Amino acid sequence: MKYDVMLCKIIAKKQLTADIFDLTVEAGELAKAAQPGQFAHLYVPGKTLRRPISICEINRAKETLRFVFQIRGEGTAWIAGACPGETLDILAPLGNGYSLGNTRQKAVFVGGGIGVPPLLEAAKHFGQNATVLTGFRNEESVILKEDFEKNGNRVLVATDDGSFGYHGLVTDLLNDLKFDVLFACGPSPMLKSVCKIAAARGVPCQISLEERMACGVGACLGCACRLKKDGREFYGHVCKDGPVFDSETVVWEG
Amino acid sequence: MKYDVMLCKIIAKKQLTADIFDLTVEAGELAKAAQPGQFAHLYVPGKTLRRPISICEINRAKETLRFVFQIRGEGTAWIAGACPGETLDILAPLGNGYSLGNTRQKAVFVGGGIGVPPLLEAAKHFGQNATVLTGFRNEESVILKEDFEKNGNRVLVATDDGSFGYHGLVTDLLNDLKFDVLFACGPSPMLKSVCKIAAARGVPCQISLEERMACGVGACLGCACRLKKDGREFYGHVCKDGPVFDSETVVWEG
Amino acid sequence: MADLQVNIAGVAFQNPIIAASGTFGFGREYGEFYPLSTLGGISCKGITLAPRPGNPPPRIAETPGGMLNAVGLQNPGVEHFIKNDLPWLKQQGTVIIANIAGNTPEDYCQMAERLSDTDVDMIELNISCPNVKQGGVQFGTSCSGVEGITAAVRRHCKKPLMVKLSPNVSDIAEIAAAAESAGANVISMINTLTGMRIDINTRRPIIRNNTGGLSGPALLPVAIRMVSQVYQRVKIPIIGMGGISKWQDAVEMLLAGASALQIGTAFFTDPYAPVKILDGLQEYLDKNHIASVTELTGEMIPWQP
Amino acid sequence: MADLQVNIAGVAFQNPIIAASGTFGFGREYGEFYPLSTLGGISCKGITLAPRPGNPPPRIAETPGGMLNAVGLQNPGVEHFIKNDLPWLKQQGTVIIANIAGNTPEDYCQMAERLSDTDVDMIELNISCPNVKQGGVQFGTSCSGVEGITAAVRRHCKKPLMVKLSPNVSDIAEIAAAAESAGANVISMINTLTGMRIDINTRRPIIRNNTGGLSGPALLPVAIRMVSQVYQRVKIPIIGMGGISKWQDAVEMLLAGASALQIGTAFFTDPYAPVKILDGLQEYLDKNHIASVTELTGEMIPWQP
Ligand SMILES: Cc1cc2nc3c(=O)[nH]c(=O)nc-3n(C[C@H](O)[C@H](O)[C@H](O)COP(=O)(O)OP(=O)(O)OC[C@H]3O[C@@H](n4cnc5c(N)ncnc54)[C@H](O)[C@@H]3O)c2cc1C
Ligand SMILES: Cc1cc2nc3c(=O)[nH]c(=O)nc-3n(C[C@H](O)[C@H](O)[C@H](O)COP(=O)(O)OP(=O)(O)OC[C@H]3O[C@@H](n4cnc5c(N)ncnc54)[C@H](O)[C@@H]3O)c2cc1C
Ligand SMILES: Cc1cc2nc3c(=O)[nH]c(=O)nc-3n(C[C@H](O)[C@H](O)[C@H](O)COP(=O)(O)O)c2cc1C
Ligand SMILES: Cc1cc2nc3c(=O)[nH]c(=O)nc-3n(C[C@H](O)[C@H](O)[C@H](O)COP(=O)(O)O)c2cc1C
Ligand code: FES
Ligand code: FES
Repeated sequence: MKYDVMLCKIIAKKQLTADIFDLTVEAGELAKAAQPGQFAHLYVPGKTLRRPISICEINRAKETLRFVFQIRGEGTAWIAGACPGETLDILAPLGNGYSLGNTRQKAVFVGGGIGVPPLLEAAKHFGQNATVLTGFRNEESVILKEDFEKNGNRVLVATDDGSFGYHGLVTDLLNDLKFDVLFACGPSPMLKSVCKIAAARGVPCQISLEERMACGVGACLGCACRLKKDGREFYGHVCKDGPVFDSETVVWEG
Repeated sequence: MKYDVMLCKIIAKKQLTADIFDLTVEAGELAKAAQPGQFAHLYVPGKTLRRPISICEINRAKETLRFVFQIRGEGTAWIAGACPGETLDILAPLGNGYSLGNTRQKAVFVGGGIGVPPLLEAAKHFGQNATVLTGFRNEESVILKEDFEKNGNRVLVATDDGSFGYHGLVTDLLNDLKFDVLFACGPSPMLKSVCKIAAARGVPCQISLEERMACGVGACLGCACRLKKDGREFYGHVCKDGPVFDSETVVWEG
Repeated sequence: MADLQVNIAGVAFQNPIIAASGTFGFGREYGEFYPLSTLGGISCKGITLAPRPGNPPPRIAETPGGMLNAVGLQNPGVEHFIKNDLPWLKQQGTVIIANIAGNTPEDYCQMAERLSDTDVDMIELNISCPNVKQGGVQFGTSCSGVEGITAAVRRHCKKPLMVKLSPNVSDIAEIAAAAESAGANVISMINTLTGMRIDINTRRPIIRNNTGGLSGPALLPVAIRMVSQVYQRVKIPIIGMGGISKWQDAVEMLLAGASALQIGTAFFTDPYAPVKILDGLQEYLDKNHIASVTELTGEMIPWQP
Repeated sequence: MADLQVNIAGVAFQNPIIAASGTFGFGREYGEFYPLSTLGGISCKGITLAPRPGNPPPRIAETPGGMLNAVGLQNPGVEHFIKNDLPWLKQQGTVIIANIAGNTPEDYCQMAERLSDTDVDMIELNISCPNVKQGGVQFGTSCSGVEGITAAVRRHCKKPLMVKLSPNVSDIAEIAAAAESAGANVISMINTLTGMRIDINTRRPIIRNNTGGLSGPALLPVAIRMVSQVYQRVKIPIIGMGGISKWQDAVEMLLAGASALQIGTAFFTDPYAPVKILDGLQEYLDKNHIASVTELTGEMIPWQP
């Protein structure tokens, strides 16, 4: 099995902030097949399109998947309203996740806002070798700090208003660090700046992208993103070629 | 208030047969304004059109309304899945119900299948003066017998296969009865035959009709039904002019 | 608080939310929920010269995200409207638009003339009804048809003249341009898209007329596209409709190029839809520091190729 | 058990459920869920003479009951298809339809000729893509356009030729008749209806191409109506599509006049949609003692006026 559809029972649910929710589901084979950085495509009753949500944590032994997501519209609001005991119709695991490589290397993870959850499972594998830099609007929106720490990761937090941790951009925190490899997920401006820093320092960097999706499996060519390879530019697809890409292959617009 | 929209809490739910459900909701002012034979228009999430369901029982003191309905498609299936404690978005009370007139007259109520529930509230007012004839496919689909009996009504049941009560058409049961007034609700062939009998006996007869509806209040002219008055035929509207009509005003097709 | 007033062809609407023709009757039924002055205006049920019985039932079918109707212009005729409905409507404190349909151009002209002597604020030329045998959409699917009837009615009409377009065409901008050049003051769009549903048990079309007009949310993206096309083509204002059910849809339709909006099918799902849309619109404008709803019209920023 | 086989223009399909072009790629992705022999056939992603990069993102937007897409015919070109995809596809035990699009009539003819020498079972002429600047729908919205290109391709095509119609027209029956008279063996319909959504925060169309094609359940009543109209006009078989997501929709489309069906957007909502539709169809036929699915085609009983 590469991926499949399954009705997954919700076994735990938590509200992390005003609009961010945390769900754990029983996912059987899907959980066993899942890799860090992959995503799931969640059915929402009455909606034509599924909603892509990154896999935040994988428990192969218990065969569970964890999702942390923000309410952005009707789809995510419906998912947030689902309760333990109910089932979600999930298509997973999809896409290519992070290539962890040698987990004894010094890794830095950079996450912005709702871009933080997709990093958790990957960072877990690096344990104490990982420094996790997370950026949020303010103290109220800080999430998953303890979760990363439980993995042995070192966590630094930046907030836009200085109400928690460093006052400023999360990417500023990269300045004082030494690392062999970078992993990032978050808003485009943040990713762009992470890629620039990685290029400047000659460090390999993997970033996770978002795009509007239909099929989620690579059939419809809906989720195009501009990529380059061997100097040639073309449209790849976030759901099949990504969502995680080597920073060098991504072409930024504008 | 003539009618209004209200979020009504479900306070009781029962399954009566394989596909018939019984819901009671708190309906405040709507319950106080309701008359026997009127209907409610129920919102179903994701559906453009509401679902018309007759009011089966009215409790003015407790301000509740009772609905008994059959699963016929996605809309009624959704309503059947709603649970006590949840709310339904209800537009009610709508249309013109039964004109009871003098409740000391001998009344006969004729109901077929899911046409039986709309008669319950009206029959209640006639107590022992009412004989209720109900027809069903078989024993398994017999509903509301005890409910009518609790009102003091005499109940005779007919089934198509003879598995309960009289073996044959419910309208056959009219032959041996004497009555001053007739009330009926059920499938068209049954109603047609009731009207014929009423005309032959010269007894006033009121019947409840169904038609596909949009607004439910008389604005869209969607729920047309052929009527006659003073020898002139025209399209009236089930939601506003009915759902209960004097049998003489109804024009049958074919 | 942002200003919700709009002025269209010299007619002042207290807000841009107008009831769409045929979904709101002559206002009495929905007047039970809220004062009709809540609305910017009411486009009355389509009227014809003589009373019309309408089509046999069923007239309604549900579809995914929408519905079909084939009411067939059941109405009591223009004289009955003027005598029995208009006086009451004019007391409700909202703009009254008469929606007219006919079998022949002469019918339209005669009605426009008759209504010009009354209190109606505006006349909406319904040349897009897909549910009648004669007239209706047959005038509305060719440029020459639209131009001919608009010009003819224009000569008999002393009120601001709105022409209502059908989406059942290849190039709606062309049709709108024809209406504009023939003297229309306003375009209203879109009427329903012809559709069909079949009962798989009886094998009969659910609608007795076989086909009906599709309305409701399903139609929204088509309506938005067409309003945007027409906005780029004509100078006269557009009243946009087709599937608006939430304030977000209303904002979208305004950005696409509408100066005001009509809502129809949304009443059936929720009679309070206009109230909720107005509240949402007001909040959106205030939050974004937009002083007047008129500042939204046509402010979509198209992507350059 | 009822027989689900259909034969269309001499091509035998083991069942009437075909994957719609552009929603199923070249089959590999959905082949992970079930053997592709589950399907009656596959209409492959639209191909062009030279590879095409497609449109910039976003290419997808959701709409009530449906979605918009403007993929813009991203594809690796006809030669790549023949070399890398066709051999694998032909081993999957299902009918393979090549869907072709071009900038010029010559493009179409050249591709038809090239594909005539391959193993494809059928060629589908896509003259209804609304998302490309040149070609596509421009050939599909006038009778003369459709007639011209169909006749030209017919001369170069040794395979059964299917012409795919656009719903963005006033009179689709006329267009279908033009295709038939020019030598089409099959009509497939409908392609997407042009629509637009606007992001009310950025004021940008959600789709980078500004407009996109509407597909999904919202489209169903329009597709049913159009198939019924075309069935009454032409003698060649129709492959019906547009919003089919349940077996009930499939039955409806067959009754309206389709001999086989394509499903597209339904894959996105539920990859197992074809399996469920086939199961439902089988059960419906068995329950109603209908020996063959072919007995449903066009068996709608229209109401007489
Ligand atoms: C690979 C991937 C992984 C993601 N992981 C997460 C995650 O872990 N946690 C989380 O909170 N969010 C995540 N997102 C974003 C999430 O998919 C959107 O927030 C969600 O689809 C919004 O749906 P809605 O119905 O609430 O919003 P609406 O705006 O109503 O959605 C309308 C349509 O737009 C699409 N859409 C809207 N925003 C986005 C977006 N940012 N990306 C893709 N499609 C969008 C929806 O899927 C839907 O089709 C991810 C997106 C992608 C592509
Ligand atoms: C005045 C009135 C009172 C009614 N009272 C009752 C009642 O007390 N108990 C009960 O079980 N049923 C009653 N019905 C029938 C009930 O409205 C339908 O069974 C229901 O609308 C079916 O909805 P659905 O989504 O399950 O079926 P679907 O077939 O999926 O519905 C599709 C569309 O058709 C409409 N529709 C389908 N069947 C009918 C019908 N028979 N009448 C009107 N519209 C229909 C639906 O409302 C919807 O718009 C009544 C109908 C009317 C008009
Ligand atoms: C039941 C019904 C009746 C209608 N009658 C008329 C009419 O008489 N005249 C007219 O111009 N449009 C009529 N329409 C079309 C609507 O005014 C409107 O153009 C269409 O429904 C699209 O808007 P909506 O999606 O908001 O309903 C009718 C629509 C419905 C649903
Ligand atoms: C993402 C996407 C891509 C499509 N690409 C093509 C294409 O390349 N060629 C074509 O003829 N039709 C294309 N179509 C149209 C479909 O084949 C089909 O006609 C349409 O989607 C309606 O059917 P549906 O509602 O079942 O999806 C595409 C549709 C979608 C949604
Ligand atoms: S969503 Fe279909 S290719 Fe990515
Ligand atoms: S449903 Fe609108 S008039 Fe009866």
